[in-house]
Amino acid sequence: MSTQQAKTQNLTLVQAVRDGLKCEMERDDDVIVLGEDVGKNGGVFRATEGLYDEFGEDRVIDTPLAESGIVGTSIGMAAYGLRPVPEIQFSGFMYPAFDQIVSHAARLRSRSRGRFTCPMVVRAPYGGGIRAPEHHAESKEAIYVHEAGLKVVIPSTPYDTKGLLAASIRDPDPVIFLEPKLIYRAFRDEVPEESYTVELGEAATRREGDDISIFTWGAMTRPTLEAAESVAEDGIDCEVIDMRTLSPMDTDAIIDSFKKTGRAVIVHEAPKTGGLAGEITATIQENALYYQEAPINRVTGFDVPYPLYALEDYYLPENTRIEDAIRETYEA
Amino acid sequence: MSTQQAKTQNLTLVQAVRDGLKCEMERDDDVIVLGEDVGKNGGVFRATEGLYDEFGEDRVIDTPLAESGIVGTSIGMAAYGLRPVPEIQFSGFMYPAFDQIVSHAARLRSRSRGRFTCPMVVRAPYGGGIRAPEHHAESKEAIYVHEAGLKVVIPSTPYDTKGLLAASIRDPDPVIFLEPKLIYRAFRDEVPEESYTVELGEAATRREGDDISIFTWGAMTRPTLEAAESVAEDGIDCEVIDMRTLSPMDTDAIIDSFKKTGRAVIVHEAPKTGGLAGEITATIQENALYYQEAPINRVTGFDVPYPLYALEDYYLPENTRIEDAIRETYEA
Amino acid sequence: MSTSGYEMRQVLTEDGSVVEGATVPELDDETLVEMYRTMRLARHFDSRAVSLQRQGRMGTYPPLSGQEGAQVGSAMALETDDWLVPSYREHAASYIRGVKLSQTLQYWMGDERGNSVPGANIFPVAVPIATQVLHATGAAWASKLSGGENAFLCHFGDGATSEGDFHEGLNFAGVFDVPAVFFCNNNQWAISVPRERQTASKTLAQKANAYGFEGVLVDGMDPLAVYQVTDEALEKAKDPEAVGDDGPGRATRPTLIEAVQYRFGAHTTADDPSVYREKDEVERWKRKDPIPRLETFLRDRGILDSEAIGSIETAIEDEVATAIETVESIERPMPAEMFDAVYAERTKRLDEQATYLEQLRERYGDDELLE
Amino acid sequence: MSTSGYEMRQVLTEDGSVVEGATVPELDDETLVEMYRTMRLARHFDSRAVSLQRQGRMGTYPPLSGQEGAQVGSAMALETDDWLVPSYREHAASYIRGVKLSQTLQYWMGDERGNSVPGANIFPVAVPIATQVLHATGAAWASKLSGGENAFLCHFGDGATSEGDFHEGLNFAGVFDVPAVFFCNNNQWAISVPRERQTASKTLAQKANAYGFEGVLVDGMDPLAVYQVTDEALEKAKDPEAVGDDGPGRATRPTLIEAVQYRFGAHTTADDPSVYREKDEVERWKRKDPIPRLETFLRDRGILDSEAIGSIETAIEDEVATAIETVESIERPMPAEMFDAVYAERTKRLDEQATYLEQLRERYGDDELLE
Ligand SMILES: Cc1ncc(C[n+]2csc(CCOP(=O)(O)OP(=O)(O)O)c2C)c(N)n1
Ligand SMILES: Cc1ncc(C[n+]2csc(CCOP(=O)(O)OP(=O)(O)O)c2C)c(N)n1
Ligand SMILES: [Mg+2]
Ligand SMILES: [Mg+2]
Repeated sequence: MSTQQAKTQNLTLVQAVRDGLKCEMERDDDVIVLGEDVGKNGGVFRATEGLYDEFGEDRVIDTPLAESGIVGTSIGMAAYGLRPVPEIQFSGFMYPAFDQIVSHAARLRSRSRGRFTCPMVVRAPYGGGIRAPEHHAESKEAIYVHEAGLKVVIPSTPYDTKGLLAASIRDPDPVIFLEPKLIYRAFRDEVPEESYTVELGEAATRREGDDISIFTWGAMTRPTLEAAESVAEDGIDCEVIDMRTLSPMDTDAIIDSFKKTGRAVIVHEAPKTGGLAGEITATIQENALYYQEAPINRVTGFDVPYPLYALEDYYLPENTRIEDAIRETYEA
Repeated sequence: MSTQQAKTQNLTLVQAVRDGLKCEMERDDDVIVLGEDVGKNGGVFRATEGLYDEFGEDRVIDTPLAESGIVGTSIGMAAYGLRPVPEIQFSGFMYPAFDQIVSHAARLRSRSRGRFTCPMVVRAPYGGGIRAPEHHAESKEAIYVHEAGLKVVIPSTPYDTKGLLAASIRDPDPVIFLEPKLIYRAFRDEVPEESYTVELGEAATRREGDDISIFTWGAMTRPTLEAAESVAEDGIDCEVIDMRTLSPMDTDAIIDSFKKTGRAVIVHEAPKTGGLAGEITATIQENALYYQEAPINRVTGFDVPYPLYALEDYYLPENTRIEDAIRETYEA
Repeated sequence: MSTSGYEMRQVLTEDGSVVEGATVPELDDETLVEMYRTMRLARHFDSRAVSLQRQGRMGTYPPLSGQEGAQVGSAMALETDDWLVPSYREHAASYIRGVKLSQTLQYWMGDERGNSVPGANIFPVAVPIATQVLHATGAAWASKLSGGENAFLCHFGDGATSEGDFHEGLNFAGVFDVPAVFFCNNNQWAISVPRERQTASKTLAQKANAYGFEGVLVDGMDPLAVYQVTDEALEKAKDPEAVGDDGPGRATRPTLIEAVQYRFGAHTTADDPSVYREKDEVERWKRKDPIPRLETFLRDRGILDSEAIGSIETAIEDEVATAIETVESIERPMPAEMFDAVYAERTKRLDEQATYLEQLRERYGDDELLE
Repeated sequence: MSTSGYEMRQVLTEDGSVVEGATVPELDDETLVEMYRTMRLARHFDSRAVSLQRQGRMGTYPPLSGQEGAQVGSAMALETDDWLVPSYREHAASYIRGVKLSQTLQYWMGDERGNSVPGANIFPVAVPIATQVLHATGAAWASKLSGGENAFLCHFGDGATSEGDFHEGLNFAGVFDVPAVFFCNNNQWAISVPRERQTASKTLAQKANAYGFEGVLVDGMDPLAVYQVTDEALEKAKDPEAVGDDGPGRATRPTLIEAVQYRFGAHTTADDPSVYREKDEVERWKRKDPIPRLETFLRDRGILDSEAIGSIETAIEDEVATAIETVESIERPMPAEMFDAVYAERTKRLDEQATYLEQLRERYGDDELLE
């Protein structure tokens, strides 16, 4: 922010998405938004509301129903010099575009040794908890993190959302930007009116503590903080780190915190097996094994297809499960 | 095997694939093979050679060039009672079928609470080292392992190949069967002529040892064993475990071996970040942290798009890198 | 029997009289009344389902009103051994195939058990657009390879025609002559995206040309015409003789049907169509409403009178009310189901996870665990 | 100028005389000779590349012989600002766009630097079939949105038309009127799968009908006809006036061209076509060889004589020999490149990995490290 008195608005996370898009579109004519229902309808979550009227149908484009088409044409646009921000309606519908994402977006720079690049941001709401139909609740950040050439960002506050989205749009490389739709409207933040960036690749310490490090992101940040407060009553002092960018991952933040506490819990809503908790665990023990005092605890979704909503509350990690894991790790 | 005197043939790994398909097709009329160039041409690696002549064009089917089409129609076939074995020409071309694999194959049972199932085996050659063009060298087993509802199998010997393939085909659930093409023709095994199964979910100890456990699979098994022999000369006694099935993973084998050695190296050719070495590390330290004597070492591909062949030898883990890691872990 | 070109097939005018020169399909009175009854049932079910959602008794629900003619007309053309591969909006077609209304409700109440209908020849609802086209092709192919003589009717929307899977599914069907009928419910909108923006081709039916088989355009709000073209297409999918003009080696042929219609309501209960379409447009299409059209036809033929209609009305209200009662009395699924439905047998890890969850439930109780 | 229906466009007969009623495109002698020279160069390059592979001096290589007419005819129709979005077999077309032969060799020798041609209006080679169709549509769209007036020519094979991305790319192009020309090199085979098994439609050109724009069928072994139809299509992609018969709002239009041709050799050097196709078939198609056809035409017109042809021959042999020398004298890429090409800036982890690899190289030496 350029001034101390920067004007702010009180925004929800999804409003911050919209505001971030708007500011970047004002700043740079090359930024365009495209996807299913992003135009007149303003997006099924209203994340692009008003942009169609403000920027016109050449910059806010309703596309045919075809995700590979949306991402593949965006790659062509990006290679040709625009900065497309395609929206995929739900992250569970990114799969038809998976080939374009991993075979092309992630590799264009490498394939052409830098002659062509892919400054594209694929936005998609992700995660569960809103009683939606099947495939509307996935959290598959791990598969994008495993793909070199992509960056992966997941904000957890309105302020970060706007700043991380701006940084992603200005980034010269492709970014998968996953928005925790469970907290799209859960709370508000003071968000500057002017544009600003929150740097990619930097985790945020949401709570400082000495006893246990908890690494989390997205919609899991809130129940994690609640659990941390709850165990604080029993004298367990948690440090809660919101990773924010999953790729590149802020390994320094992980290691530094762990060296301080010697104990860790990792919380994510994706299924356990093959989830990023494994990556974080490996990172810790490669770099800080000799500080470790207890097994690292993974609090995650179960290894099942995300259930329809009658069972989803059992699937999702929440305060109680997180608290339980913290205590177990503290006592171990 | 039913008898002690079972007749055997001396087969390469790719011949064992072919033999496995043939035996299962003879055993069960519902087994059919389909894919690009699998028919008259016998597959680009000859994995289906002769099957077209033997079983006819209704059971060995050349399809149009469309991977989502191949897998998606196979899912429909499987749901209707057949046991399709689609081939994807290279695992790098599975991405267009990714949606069908994760949104449908993996979920059909769950979505219909068991009324429909998907007994399908998607075969694909995977991995690097054969100086092939781009996208012919991927190893992305981790993304399938992260998907509940799929099983993931990677054989490393001709004997296992035939037995694991048979077990996969007879399995009531979808299996991703990745064949290490680098060793398709690297060596031969005695393979029984008759059909047999090697159970899914069971790792194989390829070398027993007390000092360090090495977990690996596929084409990495051979350089790992070589490295183990090489360090044995200096008195380092490695246990080499070939995981064979990555999902479900044989966690008992991992934990038991680690409890014995207290040290581990994990070797895979997939990129490090988000690769399965993380999962294995997390599994170890959740279950056997108090046995651990040194940081667990990951010997993996680098976090780069798989390079064209002028650089691929730098990308791939090989004896020297593995040996280096073993010594480091031993000395830590 | 051939349906050449892309003229719109119609049997009933908007007023319910028979179009000049059109042949009325040979259906007995009972069947015609059942057609009418099912459309009415579907319309009533739909409005009750929307209220359930508004009252918080059900999750997001995709209404079908306006589309009864296409669903009922097409599904009634199926024979016992044929199969339906539905999209997510096919509540009326599913009902005809044997899915109870209570099961449809159960599914949209977030319970997978509603999607499991043993004995009914219907695939489960799957939400990803157009993906089921490949399953229909594959299942039809499997049936053909196994010597079956049934056909597969696959429903999807106008938006679905833009997806790669639509293309691949129809292409495979054309190459392998699978006994499938691809039925496009062109309801003019894919959420907020109008048909003209979905593709630049004049009709969706003409896309069949790309796959070497026939495309048929039909008034999707005319249940008799829909029945007729579906019946013909199923015939061609099953019987080489019905195909007629094709060369040797070409046995049966698939067909693409475009049923032109309109969704009167919102895309789903989460959608507000007033943002993207004009009231006028809705009114214009309401004049084509399939229910009064068939009603007029049946009254004109003396098959139905006001009294009969009155008792149909009472009966369907009862049927829907009972379905709601039934579904609301079903006990919620147990968490264990989640772990049991992944593989034929639980893996060790799933067992551990299920045990862990049970321990948590015991330790904290469901209330605390789920807040 | 309109190319209605699906009759095959031809300018030259198989014997190299002008087809009755055909208009020869207005090309000056120099351009015609360049067309001939480039085809000869491509043919010679091809055979040398295949030998390099056999000798172990190059990896897998996809030969083009038989397809020179389509590649050269189409690429020569491009204007300076136009772009080419090639498939992996377009060595001749790429050459015309400014990719040096040595760069093409470098790429197939496993070095990404061969794929980076600053200044040349060409996209990099990408191997996954049909995926580049979407990039062509997207880039053309970007150009249009940015007020550009150039067009994009995208090459792909007959097999590619079966992929979902082909469908989605052409559909987007039709909806948004992007300045693209989709050029299908129908060489009758997708590895071992014959054209008839790829799709049941009579022609590939007619698939354009599904996207609301024109499809054109051309003899792909007739470089003049290919030049002509590509030129017309590029015109329609750039100039609304050339489109003529379309309604208001429809500015320029894309086109799908099906260039009927044959691959004389193997799919790649890893393929053995004798397993799946008859020698006879190859011989039949060899009669349509584009090189002698154009040669006859040029001789008949007095533009070329044996002497001129002789010096062309010598010059192209030299050019290819020099290219091979050049590429074989380029030093191998450094491992560091692998880490530098992932993102604009190396991440910390990539830095660590690069350092680790350098340390290993120092400790053990490349020979031991790579065995
Ligand atoms: C692959 C995929 N992408 C996006 C969605 C989200 N979505 C659900 S319905 C719908 C519109 C479907 O339109 P259409 O095919 O015309 O069917 P209709 O709903 O009108 O019956 C969209 C975009 C989805 N379910 N699947
Ligand atoms: C998505 C994908 N699937 C499979 C392959 C393997 N493959 C390479 S070329 C080829 C055949 C291509 O046929 P066609 O499109 O007709 O082009 P041609 O090679 O004949 O020029 C196949 C199957 C690939 N490169 N990409
Ligand atoms: Mg629709
Ligand atoms: Mg071809």
